[in-house]
Amino acid sequence: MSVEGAGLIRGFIETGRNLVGSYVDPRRWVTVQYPEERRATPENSRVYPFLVYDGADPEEGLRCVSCKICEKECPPQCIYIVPAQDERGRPRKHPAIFDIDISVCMSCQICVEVCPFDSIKMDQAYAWDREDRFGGLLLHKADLARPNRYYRELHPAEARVVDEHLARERELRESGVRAAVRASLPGSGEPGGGT
Amino acid sequence: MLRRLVHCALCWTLSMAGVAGLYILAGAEFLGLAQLIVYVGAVAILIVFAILLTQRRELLSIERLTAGSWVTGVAVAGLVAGCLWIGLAYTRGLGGAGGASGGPALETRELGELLMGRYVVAFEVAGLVLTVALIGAVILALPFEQPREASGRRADRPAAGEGWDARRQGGQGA
Amino acid sequence: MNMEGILALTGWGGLRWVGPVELFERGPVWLRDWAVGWLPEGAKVWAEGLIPAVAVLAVFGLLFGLATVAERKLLGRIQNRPGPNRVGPYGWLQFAADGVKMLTKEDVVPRSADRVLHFLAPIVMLAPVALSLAVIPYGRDLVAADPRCGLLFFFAVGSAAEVAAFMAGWSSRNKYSLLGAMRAIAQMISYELPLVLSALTVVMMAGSLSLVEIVEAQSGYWWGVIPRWHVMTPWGLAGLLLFMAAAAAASNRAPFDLPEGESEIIGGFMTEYSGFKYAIFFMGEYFGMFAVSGLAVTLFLGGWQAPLAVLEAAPSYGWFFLKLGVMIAWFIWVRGTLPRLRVDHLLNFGWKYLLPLGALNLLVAMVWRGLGGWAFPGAGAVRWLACLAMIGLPAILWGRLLMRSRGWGPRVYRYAS
Amino acid sequence: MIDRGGSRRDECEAGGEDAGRLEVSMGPQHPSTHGVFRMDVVLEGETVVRLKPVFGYLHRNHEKIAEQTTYLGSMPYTDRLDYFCSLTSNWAYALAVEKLAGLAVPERAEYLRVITAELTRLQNHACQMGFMLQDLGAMGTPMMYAFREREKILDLFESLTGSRMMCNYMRFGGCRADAPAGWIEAARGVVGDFPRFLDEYEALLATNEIVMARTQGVGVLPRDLAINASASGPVLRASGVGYDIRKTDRYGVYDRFDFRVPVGDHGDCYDRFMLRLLEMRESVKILEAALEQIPAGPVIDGKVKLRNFKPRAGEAYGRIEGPKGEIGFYLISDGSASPYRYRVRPPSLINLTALEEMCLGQKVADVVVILGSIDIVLGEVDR
Repeated sequence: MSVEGAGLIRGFIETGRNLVGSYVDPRRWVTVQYPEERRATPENSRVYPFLVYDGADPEEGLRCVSCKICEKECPPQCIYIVPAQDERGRPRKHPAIFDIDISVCMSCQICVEVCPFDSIKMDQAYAWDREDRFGGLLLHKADLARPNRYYRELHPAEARVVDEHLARERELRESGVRAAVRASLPGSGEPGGGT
Repeated sequence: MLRRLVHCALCWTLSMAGVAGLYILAGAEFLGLAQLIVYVGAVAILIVFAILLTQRRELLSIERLTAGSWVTGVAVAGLVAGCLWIGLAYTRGLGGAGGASGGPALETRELGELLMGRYVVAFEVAGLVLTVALIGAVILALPFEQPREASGRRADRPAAGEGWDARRQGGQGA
Repeated sequence: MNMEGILALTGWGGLRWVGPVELFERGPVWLRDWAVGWLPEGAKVWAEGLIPAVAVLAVFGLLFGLATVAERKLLGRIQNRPGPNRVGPYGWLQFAADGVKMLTKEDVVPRSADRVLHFLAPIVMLAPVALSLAVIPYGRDLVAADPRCGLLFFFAVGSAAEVAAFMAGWSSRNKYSLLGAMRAIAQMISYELPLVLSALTVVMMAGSLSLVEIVEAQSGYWWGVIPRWHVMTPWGLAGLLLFMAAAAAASNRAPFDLPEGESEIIGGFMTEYSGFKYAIFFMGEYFGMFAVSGLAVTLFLGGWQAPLAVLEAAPSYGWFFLKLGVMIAWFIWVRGTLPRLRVDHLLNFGWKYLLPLGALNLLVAMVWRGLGGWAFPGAGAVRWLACLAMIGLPAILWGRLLMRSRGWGPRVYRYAS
Repeated sequence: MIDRGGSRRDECEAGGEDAGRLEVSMGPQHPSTHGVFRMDVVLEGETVVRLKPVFGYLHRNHEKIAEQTTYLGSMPYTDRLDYFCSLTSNWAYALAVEKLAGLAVPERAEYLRVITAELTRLQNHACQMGFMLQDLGAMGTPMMYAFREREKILDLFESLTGSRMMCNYMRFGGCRADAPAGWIEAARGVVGDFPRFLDEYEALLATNEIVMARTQGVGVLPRDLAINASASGPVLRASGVGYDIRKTDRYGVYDRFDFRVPVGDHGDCYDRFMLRLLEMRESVKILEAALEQIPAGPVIDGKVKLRNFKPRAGEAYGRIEGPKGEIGFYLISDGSASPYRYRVRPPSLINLTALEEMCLGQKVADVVVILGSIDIVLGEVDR
């Protein structure tokens, strides 16, 4: 049988313990002082998509072949792609326009999962404050292009799998057995996901 | 002129505070402060509370001020002023009893002793009357039946056997 | 404080050597006398009133600023976060930034509001509270005004806060404001009684309404160690607890902050206030908290008296403000811990619990005085415990009865098979 | 809202204008409505005599969007139904599609689903209690404690799924990604620490006299009404019905864990509050067992296509015991890439239907507590 008022006193003890504990017990301390302190994002963390390019040229090295699968699968329809054309007006396997409206994007990663060419990946940069709320959040091809090196830094484990997979594919393509590659591709579009 | 009842009540409060100030200036510190507590702290609040609880709009503002009411007002004010003037003029020794210059008109202790000694019967009778009034007010304010929330809930709440659907159909049928 | 160091001006013209203890203790008074001395005769009487008033307002104005920061920091710590830490060293200048923000904010008045009352309400709220700070003795001879009925003065001017709450709530033309005003008035009236009743106990024992005399009645030590503060007696202890509960309600502090209960009625009577008017309300609220805390310190915690004879070297106002700080910290702690009461619980608590116990405490104080004649060995302890039992047991049993009669209590839960 | 007969309402409306009534619109900018939600409350003094919930401010056309988009494309939208418990919504939707398409889920994925769902339950219940105490006026302290623990669980979610709230983790036939290295150990640590938080919460609140006075006997939902209003989750169990889909459906691998279902007897806010506390203790037991038993293996059925996923024509209803109650998805497929009909059974909305019944006769201050005790998320109510 408890005495009336004991519950209140227990509460006071608990908050008092937290008051003192916040100085000594790091487990009670979960906030970080944001602009000075930044918590490292875990490898799986995702914010908005970016486009991977190989080599040094962010324009020519883009892996994107403008197949428009991501544009089609994107649930909020925030991707806009126009394929490039060569001088004779035939479509090239390269995007002329690749826009992502990140004010619409909901960071669901489905574009990454469905991309058969490993050309679109998730970025971890989250500070997207812009003065212009319309144009500033509409990212164009040049804003989106990131070197493969960047991808490897962000998602090392995933990138290793992707790089191996791409190397194998290139090997097979060079030896002319392209069809075999397609068959060996897993059903899941995303080769990553750790081990 | 003030047409809003609330403004009138607040002005009344202000004048009561002024009276308290007069008492204090006259050296009756205790009386002045008691006046402040009783009239500003309690009676004025009672009045404004009553106004808050009054829902009838027409009571809350005085719509028409006729010439007659002006005349009456001025007449009443003149009457009061005249009475005060006569009273003041024929009272001698207001300053002699104490006043701002002299010592306290009445020490708090003396006041207490008077109330508890010489005037104890009057004091207690007044207290009794007020208590009776208080109890009477409580009895008047008590609802005769169960409070609405209790009875209302019980009436509409389905009994153990009765269910949501039964009540719903009943409600629609009615 | 005098800049001459140890060689100090003691009053007008009198230069003499004084020790640091005396310098700090008497410094403020000398400073006042020195400043008054410059003035012509006619102005002296005004200056003697004005200088302390300005000093009190300045000190409490600063304290208000610091208390808002301290409150946020302490609440933050209770909630495992740092609280304000950006403006100034460790965030202690946050109040300045807040002040600038408040001052530069747009002053929004609802179109259908009663503009005059809406404007007057914050002033009516702040002025009496500031007045009530005048009668509290902050140190030896440090009191702005010492009327014979100091305590009565305190409660008398405090009653204007109810009018202010009504004015604010009614003039805003907002339903939440109206609800808040009704709550505020009901609450302030209900809690004035237990507040006065617990203070009355002290008045009865000290035999004076003057706060200076009440503090002086608490000087000295039992056996040279235990200060003769009222809180060291059973009735004083109970009185302090009752007083603090009622004071929290009277100053609208948690857990009795219903008049502005932001989760229920947005901001109560302050809903429609913004900018500087809001800041003044806020200030009035904090000043009210300081005033009742200062009164609690004066009535029960020995005012400016030092807790030990050896500590009397420290300036008396230092002790007062230390105790005031403890009181404020307590209020903040309560705010960080307890949920809010409901309006009917609040009234029940005031009328059915605090008021009877306050009356009982008056009786206990009388018994305490009556038992003062006991002279057998251990009489002190027996007297102490008897009186404590007289107030403590009814408090617990009555509380239990009130809780149980409504079926409130811990529950045991079953599990589905 | 459900029409519950005329008598009291007619009586209220017949009261006329000077019956001392005050009509207050609580919301949609009210601080305690947990989102954009409005209650038109009629007060007599401070007593509620009528209450009309008004919602739809956050309606985003979820169900119709889902009928336009692919099955997979709806998955991230389910995150945004109940943004506190995206993983359970994910699971319920995945379960519905798996039933529709006849897919099996690998065992490791089932365990991951149980683990994430129970972690979701922990953080949801903790925060719900914090919000409710906030509504009681507890100045944010319990809420901050809840958020402190929630942060740890959200960190786990982030390293597992990539996002803290909008997890988008479940896929048809499994889970999107396996747990990264060290995740299970980290989860074990968080779960191991959790009872400490529960003890703290219990000490702070469970026997607090003010909490008891404010919540006991307030907002009573009688057993019959709870059943007839189709309430579910803690709201139903607090009214004395020991119904838990984890026990009745035994979906996933819940039959492998030993846990109990706490039941309340009074159906008031305090019961709803305490049941969540007790449920969290049971969830900790489930989590400890699941983290112990989790087998190795794939986390997704590799044969399931991501693109051009077209289940055969038919209909299916998948439901799970979400933290707020039964969250279910009803799908009709016509064999195309998007569902012909897509319907969510949101526990928040259905528990909310009994709100007026719980609030009548209570004080206006109780309304926000009762609303808090139901535990709604407007994203799910309005969809």
